[in-house]
Amino acid sequence: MNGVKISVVAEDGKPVDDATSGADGKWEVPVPKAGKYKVTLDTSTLPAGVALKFQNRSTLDVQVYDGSVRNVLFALVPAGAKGGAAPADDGGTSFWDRVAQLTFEGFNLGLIIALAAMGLSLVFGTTGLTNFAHGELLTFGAMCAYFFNVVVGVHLVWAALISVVIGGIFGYGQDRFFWGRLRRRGSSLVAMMIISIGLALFLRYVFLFFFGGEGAPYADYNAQPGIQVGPISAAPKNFVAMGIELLVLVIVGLALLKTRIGKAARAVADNPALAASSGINVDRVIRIIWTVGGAIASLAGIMLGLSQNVSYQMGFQILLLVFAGVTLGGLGTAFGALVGSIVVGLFIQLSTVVVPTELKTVGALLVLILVMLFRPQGILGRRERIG
Amino acid sequence: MLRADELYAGYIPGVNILNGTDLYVKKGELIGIIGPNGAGKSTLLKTLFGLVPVRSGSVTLDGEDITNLKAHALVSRGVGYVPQTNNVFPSLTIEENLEMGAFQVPGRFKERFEFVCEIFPALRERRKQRAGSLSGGERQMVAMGRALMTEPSVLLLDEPSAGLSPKLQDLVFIQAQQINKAGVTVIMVEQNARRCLQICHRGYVLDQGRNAYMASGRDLINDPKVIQLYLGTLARA
Amino acid sequence: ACGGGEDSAAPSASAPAPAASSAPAAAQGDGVLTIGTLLPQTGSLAFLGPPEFAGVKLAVKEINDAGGVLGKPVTEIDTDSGDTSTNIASQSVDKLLQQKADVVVGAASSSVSLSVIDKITGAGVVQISPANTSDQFTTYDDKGLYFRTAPPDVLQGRVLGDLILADGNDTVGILALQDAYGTGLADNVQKAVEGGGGEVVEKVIYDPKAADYSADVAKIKEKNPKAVALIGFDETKKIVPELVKQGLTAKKVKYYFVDGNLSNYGTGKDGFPKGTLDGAKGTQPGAQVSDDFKEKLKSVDPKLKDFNYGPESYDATIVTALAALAAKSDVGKDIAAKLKDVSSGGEKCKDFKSCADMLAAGKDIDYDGASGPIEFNDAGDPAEATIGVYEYGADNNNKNVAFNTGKIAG
Amino acid sequence: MDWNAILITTVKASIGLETVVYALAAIGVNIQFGYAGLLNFGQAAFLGVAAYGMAVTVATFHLPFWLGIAIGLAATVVLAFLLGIPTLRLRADYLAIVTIAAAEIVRLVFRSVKFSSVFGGSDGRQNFSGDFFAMNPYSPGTYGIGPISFNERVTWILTVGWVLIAICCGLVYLLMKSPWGRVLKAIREDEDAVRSLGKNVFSYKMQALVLGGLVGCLGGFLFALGQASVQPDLFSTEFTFYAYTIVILGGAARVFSPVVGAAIFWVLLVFVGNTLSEAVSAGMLPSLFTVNNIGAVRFMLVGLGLMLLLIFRPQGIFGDKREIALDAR
Amino acid sequence: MHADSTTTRKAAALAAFADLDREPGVAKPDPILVVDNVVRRFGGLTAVDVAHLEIQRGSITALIGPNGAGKTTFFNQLTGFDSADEGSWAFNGKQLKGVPAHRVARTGMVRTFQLTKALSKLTVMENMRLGAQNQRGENFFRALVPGSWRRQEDEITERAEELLERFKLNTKRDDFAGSLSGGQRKLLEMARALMVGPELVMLDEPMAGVNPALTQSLLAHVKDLREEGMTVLFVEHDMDMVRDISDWVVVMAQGAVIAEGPPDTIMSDQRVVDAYLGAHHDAPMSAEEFEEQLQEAEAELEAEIEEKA
Ligand SMILES: Nc1ncnc2c1ncn2[C@@H]1O[C@H](COP(=O)(O)OP(=O)(O)OP(=O)(O)O)[C@@H](O)[C@H]1O
Ligand SMILES: Nc1ncnc2c1ncn2[C@@H]1O[C@H](COP(=O)(O)OP(=O)(O)OP(=O)(O)O)[C@@H](O)[C@H]1O
Ligand SMILES: [Mg+2]
Ligand SMILES: [Mg+2]
Repeated sequence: MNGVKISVVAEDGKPVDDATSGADGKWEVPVPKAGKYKVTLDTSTLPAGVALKFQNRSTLDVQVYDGSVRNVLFALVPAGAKGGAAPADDGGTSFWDRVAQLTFEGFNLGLIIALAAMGLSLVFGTTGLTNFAHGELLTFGAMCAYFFNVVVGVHLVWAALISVVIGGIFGYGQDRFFWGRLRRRGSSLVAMMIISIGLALFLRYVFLFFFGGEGAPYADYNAQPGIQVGPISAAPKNFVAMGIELLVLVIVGLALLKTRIGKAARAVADNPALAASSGINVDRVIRIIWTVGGAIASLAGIMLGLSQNVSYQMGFQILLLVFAGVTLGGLGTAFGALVGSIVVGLFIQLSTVVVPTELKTVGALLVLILVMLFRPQGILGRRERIG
Repeated sequence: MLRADELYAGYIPGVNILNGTDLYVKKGELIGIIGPNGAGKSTLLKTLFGLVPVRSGSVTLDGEDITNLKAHALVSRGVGYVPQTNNVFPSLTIEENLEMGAFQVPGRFKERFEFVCEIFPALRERRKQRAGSLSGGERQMVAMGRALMTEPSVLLLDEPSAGLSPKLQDLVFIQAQQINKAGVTVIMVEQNARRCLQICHRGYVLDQGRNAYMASGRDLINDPKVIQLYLGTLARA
Repeated sequence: ACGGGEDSAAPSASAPAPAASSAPAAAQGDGVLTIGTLLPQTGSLAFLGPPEFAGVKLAVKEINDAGGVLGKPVTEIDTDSGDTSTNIASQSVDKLLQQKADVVVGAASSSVSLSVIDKITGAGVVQISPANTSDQFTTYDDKGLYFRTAPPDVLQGRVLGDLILADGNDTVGILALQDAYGTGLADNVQKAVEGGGGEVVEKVIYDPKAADYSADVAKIKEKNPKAVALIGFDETKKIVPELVKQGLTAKKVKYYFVDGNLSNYGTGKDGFPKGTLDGAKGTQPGAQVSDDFKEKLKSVDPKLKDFNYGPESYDATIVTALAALAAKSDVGKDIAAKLKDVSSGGEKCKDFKSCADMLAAGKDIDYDGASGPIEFNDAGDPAEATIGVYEYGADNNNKNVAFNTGKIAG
Repeated sequence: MDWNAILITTVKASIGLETVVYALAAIGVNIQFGYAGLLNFGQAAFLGVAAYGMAVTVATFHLPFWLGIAIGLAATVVLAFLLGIPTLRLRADYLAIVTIAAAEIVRLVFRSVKFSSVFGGSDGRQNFSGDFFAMNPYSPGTYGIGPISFNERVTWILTVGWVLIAICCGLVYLLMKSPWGRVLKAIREDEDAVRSLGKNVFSYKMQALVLGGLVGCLGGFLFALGQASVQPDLFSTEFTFYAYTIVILGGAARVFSPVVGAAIFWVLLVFVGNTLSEAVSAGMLPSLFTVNNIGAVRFMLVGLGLMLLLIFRPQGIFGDKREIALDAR
Repeated sequence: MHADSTTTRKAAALAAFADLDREPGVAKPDPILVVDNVVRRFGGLTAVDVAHLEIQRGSITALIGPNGAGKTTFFNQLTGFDSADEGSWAFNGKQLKGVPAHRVARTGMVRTFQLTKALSKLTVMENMRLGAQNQRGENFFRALVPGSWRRQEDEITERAEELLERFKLNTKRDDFAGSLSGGQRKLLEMARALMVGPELVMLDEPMAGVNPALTQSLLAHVKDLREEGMTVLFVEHDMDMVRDISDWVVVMAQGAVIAEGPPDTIMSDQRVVDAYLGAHHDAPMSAEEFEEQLQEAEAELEAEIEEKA
């Protein structure tokens, strides 16, 4: 913008100098020393059809420091679109667009939480174990996939498949060589819960040891450009991931409700001794559940890694939300984990409409407490009979 | 067919509940076990069924040693068991509870389900209700029904008639005898001692983890000592 | 077992305690300069640990190669600062004090430093942090024993804000980490931008432990700024993809980075796709880290990839060793008293050996380090700092484009 | 290897500030969980509100120290009521999660930039411990036996801490032997049965929650005063986890278990950490272990240690094996 | 035996019942508990629907009915463990609807549970002591001063010892309640309820699973309770027991009260026989009778199976 007049006045009111912008719209005023200066743009010298974007700011107080150049900017817009904050012109989104986006993100996050919650709820459901090391199962899966994907160099899809299998084996192994042994020794559930805290600590730092403290993305699909679907912009990987998550959740949920082994799992959850008396091989059922739980956790970890990053604290950081999801849905119900987690996901994202984003977790957790106030047994849970 | 020799077993380390209990059952027999509360009757059944570890002594089934075998392994050998307490899966529906009973023979579920519902029609009406919300008696029916889902060759019943209405109590005893007639060996613990002793071939009286008496059911009913100590005189003789 | 503390609390008459700052025996000079590190091995800043440890290690090695301090080799004791969620730092300090550390290099996190500053300075030990940028320390009552080699956020914020304006961005969105570092820097950037005629249309403070950042980005997107300043650490690796996903690519908005996340992301297996950061800019305090120096750090820790705060740690160690030389003592208070002297006003020197030689020759020295001019003011903060401006290319790696040295006060 | 330093720091850790703080927190947990069966996983929040209540009063509003203490106590009680009213009706496992959530809410609010003018954001608050140390009866110097000695500040805070622990232990001992404690223990077993006997279960649970919170809150004060600074992340869920670990380590529902558990916990942490770092600097470990990852190894070992302790002594140090046998599934 | 000593109260109770109508909901001369229109539904199922019921003070009333008739649910409503959908009830003239369970117990109406609730990790003795009311030591502040509650505790212990002796649990005094057998738990539960010192004690199947000999001696105890002025309402399926001790019998079926009357009358009531007792309730049977009955049943079954086929 050429020929616009700018004047600079020192703090004590002494004019320093004037300047006129050059062809590129730039100007420069040397000042004698550090201090405060007033910079004024003479609006009358602005060419026709151009106005200040922030009209009331034709004069700026500028602090200039020793030895450095200070840039001052007068933002200009075509006259007519005067005043106020920037209107939603190019690419900016309206409030409702943001709500739509947040709703989508809520489902996106909710489904990942749900997947993690399903694994947790399976194990909790059958053995009663509140497994605080579940987050580390997620991390394990994500790191396995990272290893195959980034270190070995297999495509992520195959790496994920392999890791889900390994996650299953890991789950199996945990029960076979660890939890199963403890169960047989008659460890109490509380003791096992604390042991799981120890295990979580152990595993988390094993991951730190081998993986390091920094997060890292997978080699494929990282920073995939978003596509616009209606008001929502999302990366294609999000849609695929959500599809897979929903599919797995529904399959596992139905399996738990309908298949023989699923019913057996619930039976074991209710009363292991009676289950054994019915001819159910309790140890085997639990082992299957651990295997499936481990595999699902692995998948959840990979999905989390895909949408976020792989890091040694990833599972631990999401664990509280996973617990919140399971609880909100109703402990031990097949689809409770799904429903609860999605509610958690939605509230995390949508609460940012009213609260600062740094407090978004607070929004979701408050909802958990409120729901518990009115439905102490969770959304899908059932009340126990007394007497 | 099933025999236990010199059984010692218990829950808390160092405290034996069973102190050298002996028991044998011939094929096709119906055995009743009675005794005061806390005598160890339930413990005996649990021990036979592998739910309480045997400390010394042995349990054999058809001559084979089954001491400390896992419960589900016994089920596949044709042993069935109805526990005294906690005998249903509360979060499963009635139908699913029964399905669990037929866990090892899923193919025969339909047929057996019909059979059980014949006996306890109340169950058919409520098949979709969760067992956890059932009344005490209804639970007992489910528990009994669950054990009848398989066709066991030995059936261990722990107070099957407790909590049932008189009408259903009768039914249970009739069923027990009928099952027994069909060739199933039945061992039954009962507090409804008279009824139990009336139908059983032989009865054991257990006291403090030891067999105090063993005789035919009819002899026990009329044994004045047994009457005084265990049966009481309440029911009109 | 209750109440062991009070019955064993019989005064065990110790060295006559100085009245003002009661330095217990632990820190009294034993002739060996002992440098303790309190740097993150675990916790949320664990990824910053390796370069910092390497910096100290390298410095100690060079000092000892040059003959040590007071005729004895310098010893180094490494401890973990963790983060504030475990109370590791406090235990680590106990250990350092027990082992008669004279100087504690650390912590990386301002919050952790605040939690132990009383303990360290109370024991008469010098605390010198390579990475604390919070304004709080400037005014903290630290008995004159707290120093830092990283400049407070003010200068960088000023330079970054200026840079954003200079690039013609009148609307700016800020995504800042919720801690002393992030919010402090964000405030300073905002001040600079708004003071210069731009507008910060949205300032989103995010929780570093959040499950994801989509809502945070959506909030920025709603306001459609021309530039986005990303102020934080490792989370940036998650935020950039989120920006890309929601359509705020580097082509549409201009990204600005800060020292915490100005890494070479690359296009490799765990980097971003080519061009993701093309044209993005960033600032980082400190003179350009020469490849030579990077190589030296790598010789200490071959696995290093990033070098954040490595030079600052190095300088912190060297400058305290010089101060000890100048004070001819390894007592914390004496070192602290000399730190300002050796860092300013005198003949410039750039490495330990030459500085030490000059000191031995009785000259007044002014140490200029790997991270910049190193000059302490009375508050123990750097009085002057260099801020480098960097620009990313299509390969997602950054190159220096300018340096901006300035006084912090003013 | 400087074994001397390792041993001294370890012994000091066993009676040091952290042990005191964790012991108090754990005594509170023991009342709530060990005796009353309330799986309150929000204990950290009680310490947090107490510490912040005091710190904010003194540092932000420049009010007197004792008022700060009063406000801290009041805040704890208020939190207990706020937390208790919606959650005490819940089943144990629900309660656990909801209280974690509540504690996280408290921490996140303390941490938030929005309220930083009051709570100080992630840096928290400093400059409030002056009055406390002004009361210090010890003159400057070090106190202790031989190398196990502390300076006058630490000695003062430890004295207060251990006196408080002794008082709390005495309180718990008296209470749990009384009919009041009996009702609490009964509630742990079966609320409905207790209700049918005419006891106001909710009220007792609330009393336990408040009492446990208040004991924990003393820990919060000491923590803040001892460090002369409060920070939100000190009061994260991990803190509560460790408090539970300590209770179980010692044996739930035993008077002294939290104290012994806390000492074991910190001895383990410090001993392992210091031994490892000494070993690394002495070059005694394979080159795989460096300063950068030795911190991780330390927590690995601590995790492992906790697991092993509980695996081989599931009832804890003072626990009764017979009780464990009762609730095995 | 005991029977003789219990005559006075029993006579009084019987006299009170003598000329009442034998119909559901009949008014009693001195009701301790009056129930009106209590309804509880679970989804589509109406578990309880009692139009009007009165319980005579100082009597032993039995509540019988087929499984699932709603007896336990009815107890739950009355004692505040579950909230009724509709209706009202008054105990000693005091409206109790909506009153929480512990208050109900304090007014003097105490119940036991059908599925026992032993407090596993408390000893048997502690279980008993817990039952006592108005304990000074149960107040937080007084608990801190042992002197203030010691004496009372000793009295309570003494009372508990007596009851335990009665219930043959004295040998288990210091064992954990969790280690009791099924029947022993029933006994403990009942003894504990009596520690409360209630006016009306509501026993849900107290004798299921209890050894017959012991049942008999406990019956004597229950009768003593009546002598002490207590009112007893109990659910039971053991007809011998019902016949032996109850003064009045209320029959429920499908949630509603279908009949009321003295034991003998009720047991010959055809509706009750059909719904509840079955054809062969009159024990004992001789072996021959049993055989007969068996064959009958078998024949019935076969017939049915044939029908199906
Ligand atoms: N889980 C357990 N742990 C410890 N001890 C137990 C346990 N179960 C039962 N006992 C003890 O074992 C003894 C026998 O119990 P058991 O259940 O076998 O008695 P029972 O003969 O079946 O009595 P009932 O007729 O009352 O059912 C009892 O004294 C009881 O105290
Ligand atoms: N929470 C519940 N949800 C659904 N149905 C219930 C619930 N509680 C009870 N019922 C049903 O209500 C009916 C009445 O149950 P209740 O337990 O009162 O019977 P009852 O008379 O005590 O039987 P029993 O003699 O077998 O103990 C039963 O059919 C039962 O299945
Ligand atoms: Mg039994
Ligand atoms: Mg009932």
